Amino acid sequence: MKPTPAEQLELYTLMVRSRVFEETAGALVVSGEIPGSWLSGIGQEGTLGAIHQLRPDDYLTYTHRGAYGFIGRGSDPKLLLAELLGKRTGYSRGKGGRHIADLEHGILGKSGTIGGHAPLAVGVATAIQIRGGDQVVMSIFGEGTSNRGTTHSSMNAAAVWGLPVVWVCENNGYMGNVPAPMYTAVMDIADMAVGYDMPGEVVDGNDVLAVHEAAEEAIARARAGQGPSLLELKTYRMRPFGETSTDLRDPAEATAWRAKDPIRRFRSALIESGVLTDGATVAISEAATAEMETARSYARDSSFPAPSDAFEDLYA
Amino acid sequence: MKPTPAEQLELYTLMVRSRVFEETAGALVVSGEIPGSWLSGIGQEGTLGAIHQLRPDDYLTYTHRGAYGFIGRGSDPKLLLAELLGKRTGYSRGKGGRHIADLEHGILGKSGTIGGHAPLAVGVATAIQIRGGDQVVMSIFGEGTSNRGTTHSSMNAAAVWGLPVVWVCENNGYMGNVPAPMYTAVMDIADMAVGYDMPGEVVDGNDVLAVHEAAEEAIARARAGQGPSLLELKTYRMRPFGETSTDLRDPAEATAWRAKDPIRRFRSALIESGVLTDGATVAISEAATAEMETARSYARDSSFPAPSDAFEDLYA
Amino acid sequence: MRTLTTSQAMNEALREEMRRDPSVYVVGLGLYPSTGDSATNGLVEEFGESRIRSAPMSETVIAGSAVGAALAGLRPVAELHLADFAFNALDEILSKAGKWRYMHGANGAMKLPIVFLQGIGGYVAAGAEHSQSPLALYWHSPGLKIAVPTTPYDAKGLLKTAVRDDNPVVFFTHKLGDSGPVPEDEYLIPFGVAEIRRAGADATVVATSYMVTLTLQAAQNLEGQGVDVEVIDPRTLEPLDIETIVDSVHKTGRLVVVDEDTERCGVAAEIGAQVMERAFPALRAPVGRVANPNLPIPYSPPLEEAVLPSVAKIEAAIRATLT
Amino acid sequence: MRTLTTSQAMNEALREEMRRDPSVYVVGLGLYPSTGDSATNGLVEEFGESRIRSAPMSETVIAGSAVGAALAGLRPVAELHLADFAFNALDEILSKAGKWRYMHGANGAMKLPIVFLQGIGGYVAAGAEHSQSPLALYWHSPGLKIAVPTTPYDAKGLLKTAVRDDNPVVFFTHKLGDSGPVPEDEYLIPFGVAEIRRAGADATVVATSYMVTLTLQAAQNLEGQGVDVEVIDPRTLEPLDIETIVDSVHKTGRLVVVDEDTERCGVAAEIGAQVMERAFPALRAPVGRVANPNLPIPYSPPLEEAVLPSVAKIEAAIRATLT
Ligand SMILES: Cc1ncc(C[n+]2csc(CCOP(=O)(O)OP(=O)(O)O)c2C)c(N)n1
Ligand SMILES: Cc1ncc(C[n+]2csc(CCOP(=O)(O)OP(=O)(O)O)c2C)c(N)n1
Ligand SMILES: [Mg+2]
Ligand SMILES: [Mg+2]
Repeated sequence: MKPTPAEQLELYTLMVRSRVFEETAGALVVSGEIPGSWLSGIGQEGTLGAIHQLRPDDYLTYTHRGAYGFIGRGSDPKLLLAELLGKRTGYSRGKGGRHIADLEHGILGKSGTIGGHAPLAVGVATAIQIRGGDQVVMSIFGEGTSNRGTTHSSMNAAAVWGLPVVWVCENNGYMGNVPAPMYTAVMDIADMAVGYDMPGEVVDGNDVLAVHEAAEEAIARARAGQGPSLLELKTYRMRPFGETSTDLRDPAEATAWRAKDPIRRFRSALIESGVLTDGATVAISEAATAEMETARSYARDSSFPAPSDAFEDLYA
Repeated sequence: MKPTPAEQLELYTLMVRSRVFEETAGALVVSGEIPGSWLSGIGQEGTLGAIHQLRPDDYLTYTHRGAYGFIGRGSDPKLLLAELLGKRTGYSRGKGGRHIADLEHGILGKSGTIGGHAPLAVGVATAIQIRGGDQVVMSIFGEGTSNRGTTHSSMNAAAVWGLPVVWVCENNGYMGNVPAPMYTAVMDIADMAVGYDMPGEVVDGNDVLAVHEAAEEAIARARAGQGPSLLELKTYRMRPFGETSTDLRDPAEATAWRAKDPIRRFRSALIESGVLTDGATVAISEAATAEMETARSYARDSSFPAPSDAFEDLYA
Repeated sequence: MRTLTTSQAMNEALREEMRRDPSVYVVGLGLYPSTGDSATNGLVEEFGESRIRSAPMSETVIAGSAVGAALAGLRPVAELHLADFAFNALDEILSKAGKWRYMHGANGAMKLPIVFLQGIGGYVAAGAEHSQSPLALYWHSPGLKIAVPTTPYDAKGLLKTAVRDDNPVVFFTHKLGDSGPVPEDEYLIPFGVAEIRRAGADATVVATSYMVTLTLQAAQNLEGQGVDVEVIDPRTLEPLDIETIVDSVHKTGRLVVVDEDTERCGVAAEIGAQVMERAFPALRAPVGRVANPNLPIPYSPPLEEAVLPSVAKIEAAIRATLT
Repeated sequence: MRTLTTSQAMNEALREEMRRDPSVYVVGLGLYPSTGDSATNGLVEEFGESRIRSAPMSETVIAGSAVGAALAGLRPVAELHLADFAFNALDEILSKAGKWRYMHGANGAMKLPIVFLQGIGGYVAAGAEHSQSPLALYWHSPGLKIAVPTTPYDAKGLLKTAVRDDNPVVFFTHKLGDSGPVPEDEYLIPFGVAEIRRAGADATVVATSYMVTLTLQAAQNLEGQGVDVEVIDPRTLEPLDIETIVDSVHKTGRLVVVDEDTERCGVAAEIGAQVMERAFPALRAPVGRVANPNLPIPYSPPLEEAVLPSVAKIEAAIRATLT
C-alpha cells in the first residue's frame, strides 16, 4: 500500500534528517571532536522505507553503517552525537561510541564484530515468540556481512523456528574498496533465501517507495507468524568506507550513482506529485540543519565522564 | 560413465570392507577396548561411490561418521584400529583416537568440532590453486553440519575463488535423535547451492552407482577448474548416533531403510548383471572378516604409548 | 537425604526455575526427545518445544540468540554441551554477553540474565577437542560470572542462583559427574562463598570441580603421613572468595592450586598472584601449581593420565611446598 | 639507518619472504586494491591476487583455510586485522592450528607453518570490540607461538622468523604503530630471546609492545627520582625467555609486569608465577601487576585512560615494590 501523502512527507523528512545528522557527524570526525570514526550511510537512506514501517514496540538490529536506523526509530540526535563525542550524556554514557543502544526505541545495541548482531536478532525474535504477540525484528546488514557464518546460521534458525525476522541486506556493492564479486558468490544476496525456504526479493534500494512496498509485505508476513523473509536493497555508499578512509572506487561509478541519490529522487517525485513544494523542501532542510546544530551544541557542551565512571556498569 | 565390472567389484569390496571394519570397531566399543566411542557409518556406504573416484593425489576431509573415508582412500585398518585402541602404533600414535590423519592418502585429519573441517577444505583447495595442478578436495559433512557457519562461509569462499572442492552432504535425516525439520529450513540441502551459484544435486545415497555418476561430474568440473559443486546423498544411518547412544528413532523407519541397505542393493544388482557370483560374494566377505580380525589382533598386540610420549609432538 | 546425580540435581533446578518464572527457557542441541540422564531430561514434556528449544547445530546461534532473548527480557539457559564446542561461540559469549552491558553504558539498566551451560573435563578418552576445561579463557574475560560446582548439592543451588542472576553466568560441570545428597526442600547457594571441604593446618589447596575429588584423596593419603591439608573449593571463580583463601594461607603459609585447565595464564597463576598481592609475608614457599602442562589432551588413557592432574601429582606438589 | 614504520618493516618482511619462497601467501580482508600504509601495501601488484588473496568477510575462513593450506604444504600468512575480529576464528586458531599436530600424533611429521597477524591495543577511542589485546587468551592455549614486537626492527626480524617457523605463530602488532631504524640488509630475530630495553638495578619491569614505550617513560621519570629500573621486552611470549627475567629479578629483587590485556589470568599472573617458582627467595616484594582491571575497554578517552595502563600507574606500581 502506497504511503499516504502525510506518511510520505514524514519519510522524506526522516531521510533529510538522517543525512544532515551524518553530515554533521562526518564533519566532527574531520575536526577531531569525534575521537573514533563514523561509517557514513549517506546514499543509503532508501532503507528508511523499511525502517519507518516498524511499530514502536518492534525491534531493530543494525550493523555499522548509517544513522537512519536511529533517526527512523525516533532516537534523539542530541544523545547520539553526545555519545559519538564520548560524553557522559550520550546514549551509552560515553562507553560505547559507535556502540549505541536505544532500548526505548527497540534498538538493543551494536555489535563491534560485523554480523554479530544476526544471532541476537534470532534471540529477540525468540523472546517475542515465547512471550506471544506480533512484534517483529528487523535486522539490517551489508552484502559483505552475508559472508559471515552468523548470517547463515541465524537465517536458518529463524526459518526453522518460524521467527518474525525481516532480514534486510543493503547491497552497496563493496566491502571497503573491494568489489562484491571478490567476496560473494552470487550477484543477488536474495538468492540465499532459497537455502532457508523463505521469500527473498531484490529491490531498488534507492527507491524509497519500492523499499516501502517490499518491506510492508515482509513485515506483515512476520507479524502474522509466517516466518522470516529477506529483502535485498541494491544501493550505493556515497561516502568512503569510513569518514577517514581512502576511497578507491571508480569515480565515474560514484557519479552515476549520485544521480540516483534516494533523497533527490524521492524529492523530485514528491514535488511532481504535489506532495512537496519547493518551500516545504527548504523548510524541512533548514529544520534538520537547525536540529543537528542544536544537537551538536548539546554534545559539545556536555561533559566527559569522570575516570571513576569507568568502574561502573559492568554487572547489573 | 558407468564403472567397469572390475571397478564395480572393487567398489563392492570396499563397501564390504568398510562395513566389517565398522562392525569390528563397534564390538570393540562394547567390549570397552576402544575407550572412546565410534560413530558408525553403517548404512551410508553408498558414499564410497564418490570417494572411490578420487585420485591418489586428491584430498579428502571428513567429519565424524563412518570408516568408508579411510577404507575408500586406502588407509590401513591395522593402524586405524590401533589408533582407536589408543595404541602407539596407531595413525596418530594414540594421541588422536577418532582424530585420525593419513597424510599418505590425502586425509589431513579430523576436526573435533563438527563442521570445523570445511574451512580447512577451502585451504587445501587454495594450496592446489596456488601451486597449480588438477587435484581436487572432497569434503564430506552431514545435513546437521550444514547449519554451521563454517559450512556457509566455506562454500561461499570456494565458489568466489573457483576452488576445486566437491562438497558431499550425507543427509541421513537426523542429528542424533532429532529429525531434520527441527534444524534445517530446507528439505534438500542441495538447495543451498543456489546461494553460492554452484551446481547442487540430490542423489539417492544408497544407490552407489547413482552416487558414482553424480560425483564423476562434480569431480571432473572441479578438476577442470570450473569450481565447486554440492552433492546431497539421501541416506540413513543404520546404527544409533554413536555405538553407546540410545536410538529413539521410529523402528519402522529403520526397517524400511534396511531394505534399502546400499550394500545389499548393490550386491543384488551385481549378481543380476553377472558381475558378482554367490561364491565371490562369500569370498569377499570372508576376506574382509579375516582382514579385520588381523587388524584387531594387531591393534590388541600393540603396546600403549609411554607416559613420556605425551610430551612429544606439540611443535614441529 | 536423597542421593542424586549432578544431572538430576541440575534437572531439578531447571524445572523449579522454569515453573517459577515463565521467562526462563532452555536452548541447545538435541533437547528433543528427552534422553536419559541429562540436565534437560523430561523438560520438553513439561514445558513444550518452545521453551525447551532444540536448536540447529550452531553454537553461535545457541549462545547469540540467548544474548538477544535476554536483551528482550527473557532469561535463557544456553546448553552448549561441551566447552570445546563453545569455542565456536566465543565472540557471542565473551564479547556479546560479557561486554555488552558495559559497552552500552548499562543503557536503560540493560540486563543480560543468561546461563551458559558447558561440560568440561578429561579422563574419558575423548581427545583434544572433547576434554577441555577452559576456565581461564572465561575468567580472563570481563563481565562474566563463573560457577564451577563440584557436588550435586552445589550444582543445584548454584544453578538456581545463576538462573536468577541478572548477569551472564558460565556454568561448568564435569563430564565425569558425581552423585551425592540433595535435600528435597528448595535452597539457593550464593555466588562468591567458598566451601572448606577439609580443614587443615599445614598447607592450603584450592581446587574446583573434579579436582576437589582428587585433592581430597591426596589429602587423605598425606594425613596418613602426618601432613594436614586444608582443601578449599571456591565454587565460583567470579566472584571469587579470595578472603577465605587468604585466611587459610595466613594459617598454613603454603598454597597449591589444582586446575584441570592448561597451566599458562591459568587459574593457579591468578589465585597465586592474588594471594601474593594480599599475603606475601605469609607465604613460606612458592605457590604450587598442578595443572595441564600446556598440552592438548591426548586420547590414549596412559597419555591422558600423564597430562592431567592426578592424586600423585597433587601429593607431590603439596610436599614440595613443605620442604 | 633508514627509519621505517612498523607496517613498512612488516611489508618488507612479507615481500622478502614471498620472493624467497613461492609457498608463502597472504589471505585476509581488503587486500585489493592496495591502500597506503599497511603490511600488505603493494604486494598484490607484485604477487597477484592468488597469493595476495582478498577474502570474503569470514575470519573463520581466513584462519581455517590457512590451516588447510598449511597442511597441504603452503606457508600462509592470515591477516586478521584486529584481534577482536579473530574471536570469530578461535576454534580455528586455538583448536585447529594449535592442537592439530599434537592431536594427530605429528602424523607423517605434519607441519603447520602459519602466521596469524593480529592488531591489538587501545588508546584510539575504538571501543570494547576494537581495542583488545588478548595475549593471554592465546598464551593460555597450547601449541601456538606468540610474537609481540615493539619496534619496527623487531617486527621485521620476528616476522621473517615467523614465516619460516614450521609452527603456527600468532603475531601481534599494536595499532598505534611505531617508527624506528631498520637496516637495509636482511636479518632475522630468533624467537625466545628477550631484549633488555634499559638496564637498571632497583626493579625489573617486563613489558611488551606499546607497554614498553610507556614503561621506558616511567623509568625515565623514576630515574630523576633516583630509582634505577631495568626494562625487559620478551618479544615473544612463547617461547618465553624466562631466564633473562629471572636473572634480572635475582639482581633487583623486584618485579612489575605491565600488560595491556585484562589482568585476571593474564600475562603478569603467569610471569609472576614462573618467577615465583624459580626465584622465590630473591623476591623482596610481591610481583606488581599493571593491567586492565578486568573491564571492557570504554570508548571515551578519559574512561579509556582510566582503564588502560599509563605511565603514572606504572610508576606507582614500581614504587610500591620498593616500599
Ligand atoms: C568480524 C569483523 N570483521 C571485520 C570487521 C571490519 N569491518 C567493518 S565493516 C566491514 C565491511 C562490511 O561490508 P558490508 O557488509 O558490505 O557493509 P558496508 O560497509 O558495505 O556497508 C568490515 C570488514 C568487523 N568489524 N568485524
Ligand atoms: C561444534 C560441535 N557441536 C556439536 C558437536 C557434537 N556433535 C557431534 S556429531 C553431531 C551431529 C551431526 O549431525 P549431522 O551433521 O547430521 O551428522 P550425522 O551425525 O547425522 O552423521 C553433533 C551435534 C560437535 N562435535 N561439534
Ligand atoms: Mg557493502
Ligand atoms: Mg545427519
